[in-house]
Amino acid sequence: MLAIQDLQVYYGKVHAVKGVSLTVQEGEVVSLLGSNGAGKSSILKTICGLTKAVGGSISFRGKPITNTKPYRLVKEGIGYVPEGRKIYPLLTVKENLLTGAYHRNDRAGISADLEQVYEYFPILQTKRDVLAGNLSGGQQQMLAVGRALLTRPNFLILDEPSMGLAPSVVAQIFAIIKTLRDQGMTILLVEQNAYHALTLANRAYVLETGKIALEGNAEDLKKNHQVREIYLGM
Amino acid sequence: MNPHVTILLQSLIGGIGMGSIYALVALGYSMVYRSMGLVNFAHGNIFMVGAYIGTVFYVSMHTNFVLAFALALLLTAGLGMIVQKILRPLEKMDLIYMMLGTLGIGIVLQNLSIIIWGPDGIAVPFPINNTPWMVKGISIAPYTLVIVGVAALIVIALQLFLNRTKIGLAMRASAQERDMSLALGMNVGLMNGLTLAIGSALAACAGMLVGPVFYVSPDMSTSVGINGFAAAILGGFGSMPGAIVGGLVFGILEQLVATQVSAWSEVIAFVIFVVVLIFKPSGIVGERVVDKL
Amino acid sequence: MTSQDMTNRDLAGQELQPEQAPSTPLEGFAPVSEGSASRSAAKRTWRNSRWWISMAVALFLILPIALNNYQVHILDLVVLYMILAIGLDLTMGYCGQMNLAHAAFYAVGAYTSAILTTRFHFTFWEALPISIVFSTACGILIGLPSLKVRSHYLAIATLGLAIAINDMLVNLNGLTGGPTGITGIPKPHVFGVALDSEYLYYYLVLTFTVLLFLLAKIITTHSIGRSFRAVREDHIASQALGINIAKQQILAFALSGMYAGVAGVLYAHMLSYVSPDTFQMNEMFFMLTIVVIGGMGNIYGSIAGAVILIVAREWLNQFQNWQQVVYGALIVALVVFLPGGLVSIKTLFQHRKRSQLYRVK
Amino acid sequence: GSSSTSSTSGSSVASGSSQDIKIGEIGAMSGNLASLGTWDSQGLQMAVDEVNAKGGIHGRKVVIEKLDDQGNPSVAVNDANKLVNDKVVAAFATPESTTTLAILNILKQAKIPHITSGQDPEITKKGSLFVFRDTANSLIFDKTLADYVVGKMGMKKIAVISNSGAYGKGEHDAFVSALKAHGISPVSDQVVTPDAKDFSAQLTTIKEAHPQVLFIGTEEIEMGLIAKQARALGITARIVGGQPAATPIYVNTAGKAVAEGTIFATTYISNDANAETKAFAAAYKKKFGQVADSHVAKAYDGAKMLLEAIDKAYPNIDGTHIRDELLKLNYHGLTGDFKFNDQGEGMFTAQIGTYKNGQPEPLQ
Amino acid sequence: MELLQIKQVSREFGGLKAIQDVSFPVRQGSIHGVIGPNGSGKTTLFNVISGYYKPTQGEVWFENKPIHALSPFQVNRAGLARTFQNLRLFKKMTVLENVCAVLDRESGIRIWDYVVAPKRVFRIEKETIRKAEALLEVFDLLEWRDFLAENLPYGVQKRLEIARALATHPKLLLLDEPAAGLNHTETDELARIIRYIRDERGITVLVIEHDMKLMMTICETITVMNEGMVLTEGTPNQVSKNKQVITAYLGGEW
Ligand SMILES: Nc1ncnc2c1ncn2[C@@H]1O[C@H](COP(=O)(O)OP(=O)(O)OP(=O)(O)O)[C@@H](O)[C@H]1O
Ligand SMILES: Nc1ncnc2c1ncn2[C@@H]1O[C@H](COP(=O)(O)OP(=O)(O)OP(=O)(O)O)[C@@H](O)[C@H]1O
Ligand SMILES: [Mg+2]
Ligand SMILES: [Mg+2]
Repeated sequence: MLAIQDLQVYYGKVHAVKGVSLTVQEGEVVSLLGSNGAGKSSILKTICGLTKAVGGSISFRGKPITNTKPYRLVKEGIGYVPEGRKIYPLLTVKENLLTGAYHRNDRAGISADLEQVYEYFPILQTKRDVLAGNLSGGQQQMLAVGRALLTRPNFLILDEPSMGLAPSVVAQIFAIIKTLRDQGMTILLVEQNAYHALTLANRAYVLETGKIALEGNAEDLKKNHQVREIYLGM
Repeated sequence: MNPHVTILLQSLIGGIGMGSIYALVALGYSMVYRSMGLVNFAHGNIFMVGAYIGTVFYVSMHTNFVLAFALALLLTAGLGMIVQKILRPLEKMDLIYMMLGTLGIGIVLQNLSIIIWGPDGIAVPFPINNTPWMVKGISIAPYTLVIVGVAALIVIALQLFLNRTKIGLAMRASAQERDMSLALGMNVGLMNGLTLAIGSALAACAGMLVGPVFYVSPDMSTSVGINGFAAAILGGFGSMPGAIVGGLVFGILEQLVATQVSAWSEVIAFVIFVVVLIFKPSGIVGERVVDKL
Repeated sequence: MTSQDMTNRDLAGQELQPEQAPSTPLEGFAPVSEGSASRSAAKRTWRNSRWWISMAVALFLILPIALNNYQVHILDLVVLYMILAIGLDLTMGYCGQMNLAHAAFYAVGAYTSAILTTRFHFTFWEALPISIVFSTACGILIGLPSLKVRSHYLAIATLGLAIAINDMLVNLNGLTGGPTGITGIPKPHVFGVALDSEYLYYYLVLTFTVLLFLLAKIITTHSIGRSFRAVREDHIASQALGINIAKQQILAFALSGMYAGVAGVLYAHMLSYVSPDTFQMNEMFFMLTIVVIGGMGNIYGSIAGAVILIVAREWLNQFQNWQQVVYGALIVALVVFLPGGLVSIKTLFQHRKRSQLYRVK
Repeated sequence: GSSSTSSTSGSSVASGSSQDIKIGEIGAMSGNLASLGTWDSQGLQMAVDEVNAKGGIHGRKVVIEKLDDQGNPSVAVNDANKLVNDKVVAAFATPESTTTLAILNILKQAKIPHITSGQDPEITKKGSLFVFRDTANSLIFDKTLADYVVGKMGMKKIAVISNSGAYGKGEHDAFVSALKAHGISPVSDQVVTPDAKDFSAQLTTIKEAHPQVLFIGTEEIEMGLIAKQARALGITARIVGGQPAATPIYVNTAGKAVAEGTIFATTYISNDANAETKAFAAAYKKKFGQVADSHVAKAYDGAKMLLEAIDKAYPNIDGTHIRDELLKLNYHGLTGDFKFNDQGEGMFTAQIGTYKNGQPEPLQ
Repeated sequence: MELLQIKQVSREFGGLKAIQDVSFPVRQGSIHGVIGPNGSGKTTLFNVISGYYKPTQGEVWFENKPIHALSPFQVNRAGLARTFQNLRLFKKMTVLENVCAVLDRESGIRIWDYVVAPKRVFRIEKETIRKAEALLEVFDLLEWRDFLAENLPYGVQKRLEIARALATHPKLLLLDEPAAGLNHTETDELARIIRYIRDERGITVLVIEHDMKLMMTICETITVMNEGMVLTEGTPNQVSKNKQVITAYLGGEW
């Protein structure tokens, strides 16, 4: 579904991604691990067209999408939960959710999805008329996930979706991801909670300073002793 | 009637007249701010250009008022689009850069107008019979009602547009998190173009409407530009009802002070304005603000 | 705790990629120089800058020899506007406060001295400190709203108060001469010599400029400048770290008032004439342009901006009716294409050189 | 090469050969006061082009070095320094009181005679021997007006509204002191700002004082707006004013109906006053496509006088000689007869006029 | 001894009771944790303690003096430092400057010293830099000394924020979700830092965190909040076994 070839990303002089190649198959959950500053978020942003790829290519369902205008990608079916939530602080919770459905025109589908999100995160429903900026950190994170669900993507990119969430909610987020996976959605997941991520994922890549250091089956990686020591703490 | 009461009432009415003009201008500032985060210091100049365009059609080419009005809105909206194209690189930058960029555009517009239309200005006849009604020695100009009416209509239309339509929502969103909006499929560039087009059309609308009250000349923008901005701030920057409230309050304040100490009206009006701001730091109606850390 | 304790994260890179040389946390981004080395580098740049400053001062000292009277007058203005721009940059660029009342402080300095010397027969040197006190007080007063309002709210608050001050200059007829202002402001005497030529006056202004530049330089590179920048960067965090932001903001406005006040006094005695027309919004925006085009938050930017914009303004005179159009377009072009200001030309240039410090693979 | 002969509006660049006689000009061509500078500039251009068309002064062409002061005294001072540096023999500087006051000393020290049309009486009292006013000052206009309104028409209840700008304040002070000479003080005395657009507060106060006459001491546009709003508020008092009331801009702004009957003091009542003004207005219309008014007429007069003085001083075209010639001049111009005293005042009378059937015509 | 006492504190936002009647003490020298579901009022509580929000009811006492009426910078000067849930570094300043800006306060330099005693200014500047470098050294930040804060990797930024807070010489340090966004190794390192702060520097630490593993290992006491109120308080073990805590916060997995 997604294929990245030899991706190069720079911020000014900083070489953040140094020739990364990865693929995501239809219906698969792929997880991206790596310590801080490894370049995970940069890769995701580049897929979404928010950061420019200096070298390499990205194709989505066989179509080249390298450096496509980001606003065209939603229509291709790419949904994105960014790092740091990026909710709209001055819009109400409900308005925030509706921005996710900007490209959609099916009123019935939208309201159904809205209900679905409210069901996942009841707190969002009680707070639907509150300015999102006034939500607590974790509530904002739920909102960011909810908003991405409303884009109803067939390929979902998640950048640390569990950050700042209470353990029970983390579990819930992963349950949701699992449901989505079971419904056939393709997911690219960046997570610091490596245990959860590897449990969920089919395959995973480990990124070190802009390069892929390890890749493979999630189960295999879980057994790799370096991964265990550094990312799983065992 | 007691002369003091007459003076008070008459200046109140004058204040409402000026206030509605400030409100119209304030609406433009607020609209652009709310939907693209831009504090447009060229707004006053665009207001003047809009007034000129309309007036050239209406007075010099003898088109009818409504047509001239429509043409002014359209052409000025186009101008807004161009301005947005020029300033696009500044979108993501600090207030101060946008401020200077728009100031530069303002200077260009101001002086181009002098070159194109000359420095003398054009007097504009009222499009309706403006013989004032006298009520107990107080005179009310019918045209004031037109301005108040239009301002009210615009505020309702804008409010509906921004709060009820998808585009309106997307505009407000883009002003807050640009990248995220792009990722959600919003064409932020186009949206900003549209925003400035609407903002400029609003300016033209205000300019065209006040042409008969003022006198269309290159320097009509200065004080209205500033006072309109102050009005927008006073009401709460970015709030549509705030723009109306701010405009009226500022206009009435100015007039009431003028009855007491005429030469000092601006001094006192601005001092009161600042004092109000100190107590209501985000305006009377209030900008939507988040105070969570 | 030692540094070994905390660099475990490096192990990740090593163990996963044993073939790699031990790497710093982010190879693409690691400084080559160690702390001590970079410290001596800082020392070197300071010595360097001392050398450059001396050269620049020397240049400004001998410059008038090559210039005619008109050019010296313009040069006079250039150094005068450096004072204004530096003062504005301290509040706006360093402390991040929207200060659109700088021209008003300028006016207060100019008028105080004008009134004292023409109506009360003070000498220049007696009037100077009093004027500075007045303009500084004015800075503090107008800075008060900054404790409550920010950003564009503060911009219009200060602008409104500046307009009010200008109106007062017009309305206080008896004292200020009303709209036509005050004429016949005497030239100052230094050691009994009347500075009544542009040439002599130039050296007076230059002296003040150099002194105030040096003061600004110490302020900006030491503790107060750092607090200003902290307030600019994040006033909420600043408070949490014990910085009294109210004090810093007021201090910034006071400095703005002081610098503008000195400039105002020098201006009044240079032209022997003050009128409210000089200190209007256009003047304010001109100063703002100097600061931003020069490069905000950088006093060298203010210097460069003053030189470039004043020379440009004179040069544009040849375009006659079009001059303001060209001027406006120039501002737009500069802001759009060189948002870092003139000083960023240097860093663009330097970036090349500095990038050699980072190992880029 | 110089292009001043062929240029229509403002594009003459002073870079001619050393044979050319260079005069300077400072005025606002941009900014809020641009109209003042433009009028001055066009009047000057007319006169210079005429002289050049006839072969110049003793065969030498006259060129203008035109500088924009943006209405800012600070910039005007730069411009004046530039003119001094460029060795102009005389200057047209400036159409405005504050900028004139700012440059007075510089031109005095450089001994460059210059023509101002600022109306502040103070300008000629600052001890410069090189400043000449090409119009009457406010005191003269307003004394003439007050003499007519009070002395001739016998009006007693007079209200005054003026603005706080340099011109407005000058008008206010001059008119009020002229009234005082008649033993009258205004029944209401209101001040507005120069950029105000609504005057209901001040005008209602005036209305409550029931004046017979309303004196408006502001520039054209504001005067027109005030007149219009005064009528709308039901003020029926006779409107009177200085020079600005004599311009078409005032009539346009106020509207013909409101302007009807306005009494004004001016040096130039209308383009139709006599054969000379008719010829001038026609030539002006041809050149600039605009209707001439008192502003351009006075600039034209000022320029003519300056050129004549240069001509008479020839070949000693230096500041002192030109000044001496200006002082000797007896000039009959479009706006009246000039004879300069040694302070530089040359026009001591004004005429009274009014609008009848929308047309300006002399009273008396 | 109780360093900080929170006494029946409530805070409302337009009708919404973000925290209600919260009381608990923080013992001198302890590492005290606060946990609770999202939106249970933990950050709000921090904001009240650090002076950003005035409590609608109740009091906060620090070293037996009330501090709830003080403004944030006064609270800091009283000996409380905090970090923010969303990092708030001085982005356009270097790492060194970030720390120096904080140390400057104790230097006692006044504006007139620049004119009357520039020598002193230069000397104290040198001292300040030396102190700052010493602190950076401790936090292993010296290699980043001259980098702009915004260019640092996230983990380093977090470390810098803690270092910067310590530069104010607090007696109590409030940390709001310091481990969010860190991976396992980095979290371990953070645990070491927190212990070091308490053990070597004697600073009491009050920490909010959702990473239960971290909390279990470093905290002596944990206060659990729920819906703006204190649900329970106890040792990590007690808390993690508490039924209510499990249903409200931990979920089935714990
Ligand atoms: N906007 C930017 N400007 C400059 N450098 C940047 C920018 N964004 C990221 N970087 C740098 O690029 C590198 C990769 O960053 P990225 O955010 O992709 O890492 P990450 O793997 O997502 O880390 P984290 O776990 O902290 O989210 C880092 O060194 C970072 O400092
Ligand atoms: N300024 C405010 N205006 C309105 N509501 C607020 C404000 N600040 C906080 N709240 C509300 O108060 C509640 C508590 O928020 P708080 O940020 O304290 O939660 P938290 O415990 O820190 O949660 P998290 O673990 O998600 O960070 C939330 O429901 C939030 O929406
Ligand atoms: Mg990331
Ligand atoms: Mg929180």
